[in-house]
Amino acid sequence: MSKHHVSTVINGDPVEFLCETQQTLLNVLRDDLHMTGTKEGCGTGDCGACSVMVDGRLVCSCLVLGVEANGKSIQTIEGMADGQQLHVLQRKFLEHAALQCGICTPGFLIAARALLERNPDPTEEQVRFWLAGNLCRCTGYNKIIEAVLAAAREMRGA
Amino acid sequence: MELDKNDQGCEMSEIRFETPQTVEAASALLAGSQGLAKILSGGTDLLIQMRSGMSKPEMVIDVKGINEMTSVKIENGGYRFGAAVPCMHLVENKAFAKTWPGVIDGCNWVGSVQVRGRASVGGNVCNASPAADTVPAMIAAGAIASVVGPKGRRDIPVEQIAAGPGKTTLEKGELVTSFYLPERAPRSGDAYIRFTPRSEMDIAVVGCGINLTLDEHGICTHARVSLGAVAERALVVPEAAAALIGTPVDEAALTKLAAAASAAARPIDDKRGTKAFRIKVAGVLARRTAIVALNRAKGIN
Amino acid sequence: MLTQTQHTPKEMKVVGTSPVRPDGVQKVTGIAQYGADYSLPGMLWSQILRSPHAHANIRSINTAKALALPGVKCVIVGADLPEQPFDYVGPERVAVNYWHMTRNILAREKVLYEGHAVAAVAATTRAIAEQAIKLIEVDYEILPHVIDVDEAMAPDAPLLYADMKTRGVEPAATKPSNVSKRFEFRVGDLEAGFASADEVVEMHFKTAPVHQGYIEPHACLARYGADGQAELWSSSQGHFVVRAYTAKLLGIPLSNLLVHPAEIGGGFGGKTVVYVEPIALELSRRTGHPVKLMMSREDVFKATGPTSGSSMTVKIGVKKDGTIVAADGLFKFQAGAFPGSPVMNATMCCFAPYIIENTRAVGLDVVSNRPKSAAYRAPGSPISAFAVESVLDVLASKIGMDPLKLRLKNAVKAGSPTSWGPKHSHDGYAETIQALLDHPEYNKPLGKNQGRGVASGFWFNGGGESTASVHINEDGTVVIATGSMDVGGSRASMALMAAETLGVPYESVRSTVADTASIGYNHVTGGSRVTFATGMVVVEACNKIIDELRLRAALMWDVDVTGVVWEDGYARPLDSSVGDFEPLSLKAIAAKRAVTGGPIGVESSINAGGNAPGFSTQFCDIEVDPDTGKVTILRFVAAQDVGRAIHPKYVEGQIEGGVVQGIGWALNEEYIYDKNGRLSNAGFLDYRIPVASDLPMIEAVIVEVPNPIHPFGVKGVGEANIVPPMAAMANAIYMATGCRLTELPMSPPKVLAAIDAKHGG
Amino acid sequence: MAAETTEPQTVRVMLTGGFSRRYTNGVREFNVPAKTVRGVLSAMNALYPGLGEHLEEETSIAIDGVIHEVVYTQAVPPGCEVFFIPRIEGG
Repeated sequence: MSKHHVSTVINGDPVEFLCETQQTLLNVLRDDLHMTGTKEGCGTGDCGACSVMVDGRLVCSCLVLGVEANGKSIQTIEGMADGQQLHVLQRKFLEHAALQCGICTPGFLIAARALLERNPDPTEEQVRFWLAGNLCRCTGYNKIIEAVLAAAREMRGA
Repeated sequence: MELDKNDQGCEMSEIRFETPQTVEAASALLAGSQGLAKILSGGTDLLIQMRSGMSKPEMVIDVKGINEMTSVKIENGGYRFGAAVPCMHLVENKAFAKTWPGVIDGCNWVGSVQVRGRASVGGNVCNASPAADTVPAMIAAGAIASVVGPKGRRDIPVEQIAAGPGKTTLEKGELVTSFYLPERAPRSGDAYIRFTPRSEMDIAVVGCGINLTLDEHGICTHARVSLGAVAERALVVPEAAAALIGTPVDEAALTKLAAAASAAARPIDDKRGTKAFRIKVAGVLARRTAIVALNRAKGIN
Repeated sequence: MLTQTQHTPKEMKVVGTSPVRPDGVQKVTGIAQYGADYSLPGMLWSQILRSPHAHANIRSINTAKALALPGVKCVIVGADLPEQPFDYVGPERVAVNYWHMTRNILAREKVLYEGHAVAAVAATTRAIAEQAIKLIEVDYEILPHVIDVDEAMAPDAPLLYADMKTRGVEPAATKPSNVSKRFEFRVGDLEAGFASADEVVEMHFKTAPVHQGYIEPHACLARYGADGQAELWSSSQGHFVVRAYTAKLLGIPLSNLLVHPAEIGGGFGGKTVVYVEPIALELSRRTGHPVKLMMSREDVFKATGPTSGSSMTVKIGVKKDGTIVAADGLFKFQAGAFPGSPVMNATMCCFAPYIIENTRAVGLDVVSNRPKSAAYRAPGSPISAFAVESVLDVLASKIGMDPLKLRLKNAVKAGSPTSWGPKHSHDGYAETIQALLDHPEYNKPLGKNQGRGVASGFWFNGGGESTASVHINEDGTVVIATGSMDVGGSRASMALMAAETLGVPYESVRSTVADTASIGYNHVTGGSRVTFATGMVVVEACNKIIDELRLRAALMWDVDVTGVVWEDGYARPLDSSVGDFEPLSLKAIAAKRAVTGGPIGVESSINAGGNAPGFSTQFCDIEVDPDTGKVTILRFVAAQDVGRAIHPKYVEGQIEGGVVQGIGWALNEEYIYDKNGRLSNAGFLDYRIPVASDLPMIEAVIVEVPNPIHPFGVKGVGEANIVPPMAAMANAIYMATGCRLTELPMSPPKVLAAIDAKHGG
Repeated sequence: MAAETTEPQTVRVMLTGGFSRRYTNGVREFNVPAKTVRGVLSAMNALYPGLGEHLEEETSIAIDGVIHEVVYTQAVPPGCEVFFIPRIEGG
């Protein structure tokens, strides 16, 4: 079957791939581009494990078609650290023990960064509601919320 | 959503993907399609239906390249916004959010932040779920949908689009391109409240949208009340509106409103709530929604 | 916080600190590889065809059309796996019957629940595999089905197994039924006990089955070579157990199967069994290609273990002074489609926190047309505790006693009797109650529609088989390896205990999880056993290596080994009589390893005993919306005796996570079946686990009453915390509304109905 | 087990109701001479041939209340209570 030729930019690098119409961006990232840092927890947009940024907008990559990525700029967990320099959120997640199994962590980090870019000084309630689309079954969320608030403080230089 | 009885082969046959640049081109593609053709705006319902096999389109039409469908603009003092505008764009449009806070309430309850970054009011309306969060607010606001089809363009009130779960009144080749919200009268306020077991990430068990206008004495001169998830599609409830009009939206009016809302509800038992629960909560929410709308009309927040 | 440990904290240099976990950076950068993240060249994709029916005979399966589809390499059905003998083997709580297990993995004569696997395909692409399963034609003879546990016990109930006779009843059962097994534990004289009571309360309860809800669906990659050597990359709570089950089910010698521990995306008990591994490996054996098999979220809900739903009756009698004099419980648990619910644990845990002279606990293991239950965090205990802790709350109000004080009055301590026989050998429960009585918020007044509830819970914790190795690298740094999957930071706690024992910094110890060919057997990461049992063997291995290091130092100094001691990471002379030697660091000794005998390393294995139980006592403040029945949690405080917190932040994390799972269980989580026995909420949208915005910060209170048998006093932390929340919430809802809810989940429609019934309308 | 050749002191062995109904016709208490778990199992097996296997496979033991896995070399102090209970598996 003939496939769509898609030209996109992922974590700043130009990337081209072929995909069928029904292939999701998540499938393309994981199966074809071998970028497995983006996780699949449900495939229906209910868990947030597959969160990525598309043209600066936080989305579930399981609810985006691969072909829609054409001409777009995509950011995934693989592009979050600057070389060996972890993003503040990544560091705070480690310091606060904000992950247990870690499967939800890439999605939480991408979503939390999107929040702090819009709102550098969120309240605990704002963090909880922004992250409501990211499920974590291990932590009860305490330490994730603490880590995000701590990262916000550090990024504000507060 | 017609369930395709004959599974064999359809997965393997390729699905056409089109990106028309005008509403007329999109309509022509819909009109010319042999099998099922689906409009893709946010895709937050369509992709799930395709994954589950509930929807097997032979063509997917991505309308996000069409300016009318993705823009928000002022038109004769009112707002016109594209059917494919993501909910988050409206939420982040401060002027719009200030004018139509109830519509924004609805947008803010659609899925998660991730889902709202894609999901559109047009998709929410045309997916025709009885529980769609933006619909009662849009109905209460008196939103008019602009529909383009083979016979040209027509305007219809939002409440006339859904026919029942997953079914619309749109004809072959028609698509909703934009919505118009009329100029706001002074001392007007709207609100949408829904009930869900969780605080987020849920489908409305009951939803209520109310839009009202007060005169300079604080008497309600205009009201529209809409209920979601209590019937096969979102309801307009004139009796509930009548309970408010001519009153200062006081306790007596709110009690009448609640009774009228509960009386209008004709829900079913399903996995998300019981009939009895929905009927009672419809009244409870109507009362709570009216109070928020009233405060917004009075400029109290 | 109470702390009474055999080491005073200042003796500890690294144990009790919370450093960054060794595997942390990989997990925040997306590098860590979970079950679905592995691929191999030439890999095939697999898909499973699942039953649309709750109960049906399989007349025939025609795979011809699927096999004819280009790209399809293989299709297997149940009969393509080796038949297994019908025999219950192993301890009765988890008696494994491979005849059942192979049929749960791929159905044979019958399908027993919607989602039951019927056939599996291997194809060159995911899309072709998905298409191929639709081409498999199965001829079903649909049978009447039964979902509810009480209905499954009705005389006219459809039978899942025509020949199943209840085990554990006397006289032996003559007629077949859906009741697989009966358990009973009793002590004393019930009648006399109840006769001596001033207040007796008997209540009936029902709980819904709930899923472990791990975010990572089951997934594996399998490779079977022409030489019979096979490899699995699999996400599980125990790769040795995956090896054991898979090898047995496929008839492979253990030495031919190497299982790599993929990172695990949550398990909570649900990943102690196999579903996909034998299928993927059999497909690989038949095709000669690596095969990848991943479940969808819908598959996870429909075909993997939730824990049991239940129907329970509990009767307890107390004296006016609060003394519990008798307790009787009947616990009927859904096993799912195959025998093996955790009801035995439920009967043993339910009265365990209390000194009661006269008790009886009867458990029934009942099959019905739903997925086979699997272990879930303190399996069984939270279910029976919901009933017992609710009844105690009613009794406390009847005699006008504070519910914590009632529990304190009857709390077990070392030497107290148990309902199953031996005496308790540890304190710790009373300390958790006292921690809450001392909590500043416990006596704070509440507002309108608000309530406060308390409850306690017991879990045995675990010991068992573990292996660890320790190697001193050439530069004097340390590598430790265990075979215990790291589900929540155990690499860090193992490194902490090793560093403390060796007297070296945490940073100089590399802590790893080794595959089944690189380390000795480790039992699953479950039962709250790893920090206790695997920690114990890590310490033992470190002590052995210290002896070896002393030996090497003695050789370097040319003195007798008795003259060498190990202190703070250095070999030192015992005293001046030995000689005047500069202390030798690991680095210095490692530098001389060759001339002193070669590489320095040891492996230790144990079957750890002396595990001590975990107790948790919790209180929550909630507010009920009287018009909608919605419950909002205002505060949740959870005290747990962990013995000793090795990595306090991960200990807190276990408590916080367990409580929140309990909150989901209490308020919203349930399986909703339609009239055809099909699950109608098989996804995270309608199977409602708590989201961040539903919750306040959970307050974990770590209580430390050390276990003297563990070198650092560890008891365990993973499970006891999920036992109390359901009853604590029900008790709080009662205080807020005056309505006693006896069915889980306590969802808004149920709460509102109760409120309306109370107010007549 | 050279230790077993010298006459050891006795320990009190207890079974749960379930095990005693299944394997010992309801008898729940025994006094047997043993210094280790191996000795206990041998003594019980001598009383009820085959019982040793069942106990090894199905139980954990509480020695004066402290729960242990069944391990032959585990010492049983003179006069202690050795209680065979069903083995637990967690999540």
